[in-house]
Amino acid sequence: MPKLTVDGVEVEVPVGSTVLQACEAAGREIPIFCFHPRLNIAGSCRMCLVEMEKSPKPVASCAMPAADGMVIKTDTPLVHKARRGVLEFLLINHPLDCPICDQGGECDLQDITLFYGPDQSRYTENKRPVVDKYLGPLVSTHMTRCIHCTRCIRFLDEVAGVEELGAVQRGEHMEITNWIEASLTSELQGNIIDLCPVGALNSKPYEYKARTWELRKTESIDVSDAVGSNIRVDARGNEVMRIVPRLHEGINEEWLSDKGRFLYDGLKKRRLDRPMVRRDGQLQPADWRIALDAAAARLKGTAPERIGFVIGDLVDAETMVLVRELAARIGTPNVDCRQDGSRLGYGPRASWLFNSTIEGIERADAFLLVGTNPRHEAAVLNARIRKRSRQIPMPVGRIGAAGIDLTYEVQDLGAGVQTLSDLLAGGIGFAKELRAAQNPMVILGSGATARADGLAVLDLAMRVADEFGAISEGWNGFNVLHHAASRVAGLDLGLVPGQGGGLDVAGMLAGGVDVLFLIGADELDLSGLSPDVHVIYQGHHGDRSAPRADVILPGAAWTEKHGTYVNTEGRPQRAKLAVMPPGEAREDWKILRALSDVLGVTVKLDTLGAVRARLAELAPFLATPDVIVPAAWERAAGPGDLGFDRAPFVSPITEYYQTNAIARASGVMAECTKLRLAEHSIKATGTHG
Amino acid sequence: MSSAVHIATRPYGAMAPDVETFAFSPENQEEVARILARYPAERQQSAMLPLLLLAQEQHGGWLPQAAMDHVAELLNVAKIRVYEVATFYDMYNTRPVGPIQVRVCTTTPCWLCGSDDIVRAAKDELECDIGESSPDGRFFLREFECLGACANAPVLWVDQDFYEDLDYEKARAVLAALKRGETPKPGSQTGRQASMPVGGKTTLFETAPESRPANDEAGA
Amino acid sequence: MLKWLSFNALGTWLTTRFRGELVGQDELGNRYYRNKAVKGLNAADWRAERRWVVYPDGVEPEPTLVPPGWSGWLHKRFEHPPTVAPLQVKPWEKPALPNLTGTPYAYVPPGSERGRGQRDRATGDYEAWTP
Amino acid sequence: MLRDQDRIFTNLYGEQSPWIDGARARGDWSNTKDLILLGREAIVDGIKKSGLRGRGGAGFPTGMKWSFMPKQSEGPTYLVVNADESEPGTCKDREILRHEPHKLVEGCVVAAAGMGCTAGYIFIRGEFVREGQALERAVAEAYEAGYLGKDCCGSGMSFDLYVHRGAGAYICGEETALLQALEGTKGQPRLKPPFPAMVGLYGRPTTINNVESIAVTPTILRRGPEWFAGIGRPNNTGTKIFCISGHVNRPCTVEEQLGIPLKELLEKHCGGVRGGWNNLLAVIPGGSSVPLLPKSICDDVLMDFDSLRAVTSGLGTAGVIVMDKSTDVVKAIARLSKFYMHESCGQCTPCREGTGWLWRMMERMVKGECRLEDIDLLQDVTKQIEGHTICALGDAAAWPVQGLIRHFRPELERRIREQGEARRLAA
Repeated sequence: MPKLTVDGVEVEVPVGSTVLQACEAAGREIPIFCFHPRLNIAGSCRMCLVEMEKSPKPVASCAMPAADGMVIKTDTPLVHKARRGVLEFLLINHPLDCPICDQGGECDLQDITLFYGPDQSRYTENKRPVVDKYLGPLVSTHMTRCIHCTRCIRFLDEVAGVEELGAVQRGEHMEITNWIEASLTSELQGNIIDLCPVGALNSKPYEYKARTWELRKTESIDVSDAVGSNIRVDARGNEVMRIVPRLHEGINEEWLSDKGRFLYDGLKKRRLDRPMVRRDGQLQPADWRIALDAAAARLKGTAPERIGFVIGDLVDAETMVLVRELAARIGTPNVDCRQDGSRLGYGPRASWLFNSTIEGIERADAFLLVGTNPRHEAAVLNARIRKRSRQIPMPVGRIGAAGIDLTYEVQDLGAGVQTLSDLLAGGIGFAKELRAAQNPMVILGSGATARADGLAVLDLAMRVADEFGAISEGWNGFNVLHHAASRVAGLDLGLVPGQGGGLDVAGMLAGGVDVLFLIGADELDLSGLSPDVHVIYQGHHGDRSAPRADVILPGAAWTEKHGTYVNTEGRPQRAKLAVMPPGEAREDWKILRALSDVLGVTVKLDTLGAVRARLAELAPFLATPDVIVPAAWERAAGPGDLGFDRAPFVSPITEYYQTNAIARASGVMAECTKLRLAEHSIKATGTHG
Repeated sequence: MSSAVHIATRPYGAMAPDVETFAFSPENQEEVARILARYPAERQQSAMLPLLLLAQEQHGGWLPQAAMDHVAELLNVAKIRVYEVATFYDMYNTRPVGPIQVRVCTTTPCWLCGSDDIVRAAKDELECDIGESSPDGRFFLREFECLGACANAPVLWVDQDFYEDLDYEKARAVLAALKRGETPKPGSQTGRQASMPVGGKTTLFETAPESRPANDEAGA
Repeated sequence: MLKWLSFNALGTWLTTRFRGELVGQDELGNRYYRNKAVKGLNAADWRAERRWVVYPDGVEPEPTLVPPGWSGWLHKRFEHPPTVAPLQVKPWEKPALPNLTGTPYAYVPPGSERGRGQRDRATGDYEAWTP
Repeated sequence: MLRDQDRIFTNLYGEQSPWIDGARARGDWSNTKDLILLGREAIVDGIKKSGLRGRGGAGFPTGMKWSFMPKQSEGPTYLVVNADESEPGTCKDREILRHEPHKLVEGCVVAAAGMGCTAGYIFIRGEFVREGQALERAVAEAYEAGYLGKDCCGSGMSFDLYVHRGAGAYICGEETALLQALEGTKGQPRLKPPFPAMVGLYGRPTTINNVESIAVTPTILRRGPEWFAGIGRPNNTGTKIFCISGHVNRPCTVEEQLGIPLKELLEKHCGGVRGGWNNLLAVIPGGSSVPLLPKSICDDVLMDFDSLRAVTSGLGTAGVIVMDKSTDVVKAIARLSKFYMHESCGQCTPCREGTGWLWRMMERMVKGECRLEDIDLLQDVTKQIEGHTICALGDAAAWPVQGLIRHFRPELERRIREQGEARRLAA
């Protein structure tokens, strides 16, 4: 542990620290631009210069390794002069357009100039013009503002794994560009907006829409995937203006996937803002009383076992508690939270959790991906795997669709179940590598479990985990990667048809029920549904299911209610209300509470606190926010004689930007999809031609 | 090895057009293999600079995007890395220019010795401005930073050869010869031996007595 | 006649009565006056003379009801009243309108709730789904 | 004056064959095997004793640099020769590359023996096409003669040498930028530490030396370090190739001893300053990156590292640029500022932004289109660049301007005044 003296204060820092970290440990703030703790060191902005004894020149503290006996001074005339000088240089070619710049108010250059910079310009030459670049529909550029910190380049190279930005030309003509004027292809590109210390890279959808100081900031959780990224919802009035990530070392570090960041414009489109009831074959607006009565009438007039509940992917745990209570009171066993047809949910809790935890990825040393495309199913988590693969040389095996670039090196082992059982039998070379690993990780995606033989695949995968030493003292390397934000909470609450007779989604759709109650369930194919089935849809978007509904009960989207979401690790987290639901829409658990009254089977949960208390009763491991209660390892009971399906595993996500009702309503996401498809067709012709 | 032969092998007499696809010619393939062999197997990216030079040579003096993409593919690096390199170094041209590249050194040592005249001579002879290609598209004229032949200033660099010790007339003569498709004698245009002092050397008599000039005045 | 008794109006009435010289009357009944030519008192320049209008009885005084020609004369943009030198009207000029504030014809900015027709989109608006 | 017998580069002017026969005739490759078999310590000690200082500009003792290479190392270690000679005013390496390439190749072998390098790369600037071809031929000849490869000169040492052409960037003369270029990326200098001796080419220990530093080593070892140390002045020993350009009667490249008086250098070898010594205005003594010297200092300054440092300049690469009184000295320095602006790699802020600012201000200074205070501003900007950059290019851009202000401030003021006067008259 090197000991240094910083401004007379002696500090001890871990080996491998930089002088900058030592200064911070000593309570000294060092201004920085190019340095970012999660990226490689560039050392190019020269803002962090400090004086070091025995060095004739000031040194860049971000790049200088801390060594024993260094004497650092951060508050000398030399340092101040260096900082002023660097800032003056940065500002001579920086347009002073702060009043119209989106970064204004949260700009590093503004802040640092205020504290360390010169108060007036001595530059009388012309400023440098730079042509703006096209980086796609998400990131807008104002390249004259660029200070060449190269954070964006480094992020895309290192974290996102997509080498698409670079700095061309040299000297003062250096420009950050992608050269070919095409959109970036990363699912994490939005993060370069946050990384940019000035207003050179801005959010295109948010551009010129609001100033930062007007925004009301609400902490929330991303529901676009099951990672549970921590986000902050910035709203003005009753409008969500943007979504930015929050720091959570255990989940998303400080990144956020593009879908989570940019789908918010979907919150303003195709909204269900008033109850509707189908009359004369037409859905017509109604008031709550009429709609609830209509729903209740059908529910009451139907035998309980002919009623089915399906829960969608964006539903909060509180709502699910009410569903559970209501279904129990009505007396129907037909409740399913797995609209993709997944077979998980029976047996031990460990069989549906990401047991290693996301942070645990950084301890793993071998990966086996089964039926999953983490890049699309959980982009941020995929970045974590990439991070690990950059730390140590690491084998990654994949069973499932081959050829998809996951931004790290992957060995394609095979396509389906056969490969998995071959691996278990040791018939594949990869088995040796997996066995040699200390902390191997098996990641089972829904491409492997959302099939008829899902339970058998699960059992096989768990046997693989056991066999290859993924389960040991202090390490559980068996992981299930979900892509639906509501899934783990649903499984934890037991919202699956009991093995003793309830119908699952497929059974309900195949004519097993007369009344189908859909709670935000939009990923279903209702085309085959008999026209006699009465569909009650409760949700926030007029997406795939609403047109088929007979009664629509408008609910709240996730930004419009207080809700608990459990991520794929089994970590409960709370999203807070940021804006009010539109029109007459209401929070979902309240709708169900009201419906229970009308049905005459009152669920006596009248406050959010009561609902949450009930949630804690039903699933004690979800009681404390942000705490993962590890699930004990236990192999699920054998699935019996279910045969294997020889079909290859297919990732459930075919179009990354279109995986939920909000994203499908979003214009930004639609544009991204369009571009991606166009690119695919170009690539296709390119290779064939 | 002379530049006339060299220029004749070029595929384009005038400015090379942009192309959709690019591949190294069979004889250059061998050169590519030779270049790649110099570097460790896992460090093939090292060959980027020479390969780009070769591609530029093959394509008549400039690098279309297809050529850069081809090099990226060959070396298994991201395309943007190639674009970065191609725009960083001075000797690559990423826009169409004439195949015969005339570079005038105008840095201080050459400027002191009259490089302004050389620039003027080049403009007059090639009928184009700095940074432009000549009207017939065969020549590309540009200013270049120090070429490292300061004792023989001013210097003109055409393709592979330096033309040294120039003045306005000599520069025009060199360029006129090039325009006619001839190859002027490279090196000093005043007939001096390398960077030996004009009029005879002042050192190295004992080791090479046979080349002692007659009018030795240095000893005086 | 009694309303002339209010103090301000009395002054105007007196001035008009003793000093005023009627110049003309417009179609709405407004009557226009200027200082009587009094020897030694009148300024040499017409721009210095006083000019005023007296609105007809029983009508709410409304300055914007003064027609453009007379308005110009009152504000000394023209030397001669429109009765002497009629106002030159360009073909593209619209007829003058009085102040419509407070009337149903008053201007409403686009998007105002009082406007006729649809409200403009504002931030915070959402698009409802219709089947 | 140096005796001809003590000159190392006897074919500096290319009067004899540069190829292997000519080289052998000049004594190269005569007992290379013995030199290799001296062993690492002896070679490094010999170089240390000779007092050889790096000929690339910084003047760092070569022997000490060699001793930084780790003694034990798994895997390859590299020798990289910096033949990216682009410093304005410098043309010494060119003569070695085209007329004495075998001295360089032999030097590489000896240096590799001294540092235990397994492979070497000679990074030659792309502009030197013919020189590169000459060097490649010399390397091929050396391979053919068994001087390179698995069993160098029969000594059992394995050493491969490759020639790598650059593509036109002054910054690649900076050692870490050179490594970047050699690795196939943009030549942007790396942060130090780690130094190349620990993490260099391909992340392996690497030593980067100038062409001249390497090329003199076989002769030093052959004739004995004492011989080399006996030439020149203490701490500034040995011979050096000087390149004299600009306003002298007979510009040339010549090998001389370190510590030769500038005046003697110019008068003996270059036929004196154009128009006589009194017509001298200023001299840039060591390539463009060092501050210029006015005539008063030139009168008696000695050409070596320490003497020139004492007069706030430097020996640099020993590229002497002479300017007589007809020179527009402001314009000459402004052109250098343009050079540095053009060659800045753009990586770090002070250099990227500052060099452009300097050039623009210098251009105005040339015409006098500025205020008197701008001279102080100019000085301040150079101070803001100097010492704040990753590599030395920032310093190199700042120093010529600082030298100009230090020695020619009255000239700058005169221009500004005259321009102001002219403007007043016009108005």
